[in-house]
Amino acid sequence: MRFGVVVFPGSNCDYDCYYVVRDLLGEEVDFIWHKERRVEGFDCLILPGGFSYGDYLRTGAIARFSPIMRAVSGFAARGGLVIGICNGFQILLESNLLPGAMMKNKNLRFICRFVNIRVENNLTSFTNLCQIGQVLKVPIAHIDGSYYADHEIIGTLKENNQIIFRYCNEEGGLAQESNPNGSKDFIAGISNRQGNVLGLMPHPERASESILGSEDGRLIFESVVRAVKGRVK
Amino acid sequence: MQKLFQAKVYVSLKKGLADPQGSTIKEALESLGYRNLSEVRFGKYIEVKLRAKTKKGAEQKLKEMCGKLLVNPIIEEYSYHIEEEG
Amino acid sequence: MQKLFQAKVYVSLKKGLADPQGSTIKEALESLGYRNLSEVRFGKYIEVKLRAKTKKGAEQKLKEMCGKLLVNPIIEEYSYHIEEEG
Amino acid sequence: MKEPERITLDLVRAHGLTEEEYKKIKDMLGRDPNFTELGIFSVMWSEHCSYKSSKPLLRMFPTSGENILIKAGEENAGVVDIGEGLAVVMKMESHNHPSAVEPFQGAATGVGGIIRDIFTMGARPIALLDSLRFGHLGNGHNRYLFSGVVGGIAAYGNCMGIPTVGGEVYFDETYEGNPLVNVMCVGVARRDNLVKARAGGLGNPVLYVGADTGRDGLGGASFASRELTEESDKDRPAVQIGDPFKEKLLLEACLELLNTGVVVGMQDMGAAGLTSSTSETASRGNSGMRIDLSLVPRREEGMIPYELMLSESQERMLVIIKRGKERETRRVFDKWDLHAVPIGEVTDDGYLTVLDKDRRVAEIPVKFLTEDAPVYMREEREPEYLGKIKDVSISTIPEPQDYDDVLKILLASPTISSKRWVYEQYDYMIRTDTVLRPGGDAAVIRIKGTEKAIALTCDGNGRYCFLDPYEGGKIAVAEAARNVVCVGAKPLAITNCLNFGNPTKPYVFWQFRRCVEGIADACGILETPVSGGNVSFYNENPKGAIDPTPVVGMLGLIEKMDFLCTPWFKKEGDLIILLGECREEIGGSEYLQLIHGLKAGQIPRLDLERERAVQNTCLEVIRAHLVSSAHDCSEGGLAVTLAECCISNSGKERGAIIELEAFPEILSIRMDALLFGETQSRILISCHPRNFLQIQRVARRNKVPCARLGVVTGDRLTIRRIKKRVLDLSLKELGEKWRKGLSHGDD
Ligand SMILES: Nc1ncnc2c1ncn2[C@@H]1O[C@H](COP(=O)(O)OP(=O)(O)O)[C@@H](O)[C@H]1O
Ligand SMILES: [Mg+2]
Repeated sequence: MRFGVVVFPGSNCDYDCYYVVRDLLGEEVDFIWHKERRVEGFDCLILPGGFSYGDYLRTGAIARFSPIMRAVSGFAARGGLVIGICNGFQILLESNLLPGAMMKNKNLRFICRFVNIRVENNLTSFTNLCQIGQVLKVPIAHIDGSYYADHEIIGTLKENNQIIFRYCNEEGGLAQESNPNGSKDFIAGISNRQGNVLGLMPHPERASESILGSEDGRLIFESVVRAVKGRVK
Repeated sequence: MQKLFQAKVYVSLKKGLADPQGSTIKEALESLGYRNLSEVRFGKYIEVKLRAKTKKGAEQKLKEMCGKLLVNPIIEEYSYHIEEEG
Repeated sequence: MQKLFQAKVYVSLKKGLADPQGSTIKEALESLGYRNLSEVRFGKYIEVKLRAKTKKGAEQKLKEMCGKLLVNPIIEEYSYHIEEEG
Repeated sequence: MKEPERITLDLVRAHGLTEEEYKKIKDMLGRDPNFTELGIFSVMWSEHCSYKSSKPLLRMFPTSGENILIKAGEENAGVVDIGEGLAVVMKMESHNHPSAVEPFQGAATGVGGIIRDIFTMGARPIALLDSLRFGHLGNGHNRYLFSGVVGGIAAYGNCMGIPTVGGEVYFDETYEGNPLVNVMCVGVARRDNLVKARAGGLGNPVLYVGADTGRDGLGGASFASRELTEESDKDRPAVQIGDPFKEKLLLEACLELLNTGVVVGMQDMGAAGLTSSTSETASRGNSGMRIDLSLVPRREEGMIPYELMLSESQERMLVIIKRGKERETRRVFDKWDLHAVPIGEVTDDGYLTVLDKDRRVAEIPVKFLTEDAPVYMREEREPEYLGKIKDVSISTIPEPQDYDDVLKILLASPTISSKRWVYEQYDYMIRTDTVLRPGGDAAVIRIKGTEKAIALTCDGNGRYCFLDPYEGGKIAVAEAARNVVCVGAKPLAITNCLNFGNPTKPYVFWQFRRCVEGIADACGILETPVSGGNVSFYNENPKGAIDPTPVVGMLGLIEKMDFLCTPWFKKEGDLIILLGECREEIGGSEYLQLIHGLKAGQIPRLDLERERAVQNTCLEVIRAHLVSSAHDCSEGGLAVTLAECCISNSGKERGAIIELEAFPEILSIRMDALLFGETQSRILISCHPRNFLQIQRVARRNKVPCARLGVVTGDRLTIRRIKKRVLDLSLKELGEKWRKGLSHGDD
């Protein structure tokens, strides 16, 4: 199968994602420059982390207008798999491919550390190798990661099982101390209603090798591979 | 003939949303001895100089820019002030 | 008796300094088709509600706060607007 | 700004040039310089660019070695070979003064500058480290500086996608009003991809790339000129606003351009902007250069040649390409939405010729600006304070009643406590190569596609150098090397940043000389040549010069990933062993300062041969897989080191029981000196009991004392002497103190 990693000006986790797919998963992967207008031939698109356009106005606000985003939207509408990680998640929010918005972390500082997230829904193409309630150890690295949506949206997210990951403690419990950035309802990752677009703040590509402290993030990429290859069969 | 307009856009978090930056500044001011504060809110200030034929036209464009890019209506609200550059 | 004043402080980078945020936003607006922009500047907008006996007093305090905390005069300049809360 | 009509002596002085220097300029040129030329000379002959006070002494540094590919001073940064066709480029630089007035932007632009120094050479920056010094945190302004500086480094480094993997922070009143912000950047390049900052090839185009030129930091490298600026002061702030987004584009575009093979030379426009980049590349290339200022992109109207030449606007590069390759070049920069503007060409007449359209505004032989700049041997005198404070008799210092308390106070002091509050604001994991994250003795970055990793750390102790600059200089190198050894790396080379007061004060210059001698001697014996560095003078506050503060950045190589070692205790039942010996040395210690309020005494003496033996022993036993952990003994002494070994692996803390009779020195040393003295050349290791004999054998062969102190066990740190408790604290208590020293619990 073939992954595409979109490169925006200011993306800087692009190569990290590329490396995981090519070197650790052994799958095909290409970079896609943001000025491109087509995404044919890809099975899954990754919008990587970083600081698109410096995040100078709001995170993801300017990148959402990149030429490639129209193609990404079309791809998503046709059921293509899209993962937005960190800045990529923020871009998906600004593009309205996912509901809600990001606010500053509650401590107002950038936070880089390993956190625990709990798998809330394993019936997606991104989590089919996980157990419900499984705790994954994955790092975060952001300053605008406090997920916000109003009551109504949160309600629909819950109803449709769109909350995919929640911040939790090591045992999987939801405690305020283990919500690193103050996200509503401990939300660390959500999907769209159809379940083919995932946005998450933690960086699974940084937790895909034991030498880096965790391999849990790999489950997400491997789930995608399984979903795509299963579909082909 | 186009005229030059100076627009000022004030973006703040929607009322009702927690504003940690505002509260942090408030606390800092209080610790400096300013005790009579009832609220501090923190937002963005964007100055845009644009050319248009009429003030109406300029205003129209400005609102579009706010709607499309400058403001995220999920969490932010804005007001503005626009006048012809003298 | 103390009255409540609503102050608005507009902070921007001093003229002459690079304003990367402003220029990046300008370019983004231009690529969205807004070609008639001559300048975009990016700054902070701070709302402060404070109590004081007179408007003069409130203004005085506000200026102090700007000087001490809200503004770094090395790189920033500011203006403000203050009025009694109705 | 308007050009003054005449060049007066006042104007010359306002440019920081002396009368003699001005006369020299006139003699060299055979005429009076014009205003633009005066500006050009003033920045190129400034301390910052010419190293006029430090050059003669810096020659003492050993700069060559088997791993050195490009020596210090030859290019923007030295280059170290790490095998397999790969080279490491590293450099450290200060941004102290800008950070003092605008901590966030000052620190941010400091990061931007040092990153450019690295990718200028064709290397991809892979790591940043920051060495910081502030006054005490009790003072609100110092807290503002501290959080602003950390925020600025985070904002710039994170946005660039370069992990900040290490550093250090000290708090001491000497830095009140003059904080130190030193940032080190490390890059990796293929050896054959390295670029030189040289202009060659008659007629080759000179391109200007990056941000527009404004009136930023005009002449920041040379002077703070009241006379000149009175009325323009407002629009001439000394601090710039960083644009990491633009720099990220520059970085990617420049590295991409290098792969096309069209680049002849490249140099960032740092201090003295266009002036230094044009004259230095021409000088190194033994060529000349002609540029036309009317082509320079600018942010403001009405800028005169003087301003364009001296501006220090950030995020700009000068690129010299092969003639005829303009189209390839434009394609790359267009892709990244950057303008690359041809502003001139390489000549062969040895002159820097500056035009403004048809008008010739400056014409100076480039060597006048570079190699022929003045050099001084400053006057030096041993400071009087040394006589007074050196001899503190230990017997007059009361021994503490309660060692539990002392350890808790030390662990909670901001200088010793956990730096998590700082490094968690830095993205230290990006690039997925940070194998050992901040919190260890040194950071370890693997090199993908090889078995190798590099280890990085920086160190320096101003208090030591204040009390004994020679020993302090030595210790800075030795401790950095020791830190790198503790993670399993062989020390290869250093870079450095020397932060001192005003060099025209004889005592400051004496301090400088002694520090440089110490560093040079240590580098010689430890075989870690100096690959580059930076000197920051004039660090003063109203009380006088800051403590002399050399900061050493060390690069180590881990040839095989499985040599990697970490500092924390791991297994119940492991033995705890000290390599090295304890002496009665509490002079200059953190303990003496914190508990007794004394900044005095003879600092620990460093025997470089012993140091080398200890490091070799440690490296050998790590590489033989005999040890479970290794941690160097530094500030706070043995007790703090033990505590750190117990608690620094958050979530996996391990207790220990120490029996002091195990020390041969126990009878001759005071308890406080034993626990908190900072004797050098000591490393605390832990190992499986079955490996102890073998470790002892290695130590004996290297003539290194090796004592078994105790065992890893339980959930307390207990220190006993003949079965009597000296110190006994739960890991929970220790951890809480240590973790909250900086964060005060706010998370
Ligand atoms: N300013 C900083 N930036 C990043 N990491 C830091 C900083 N200060 C300290 N650290 C990290 O915290 C750890 C402890 O630092 P320090 O107490 O100075 O160690 P040591 O005494 O062994 O040199 C190290 O891993 C160091 O890299
Ligand atoms: Mg240290």
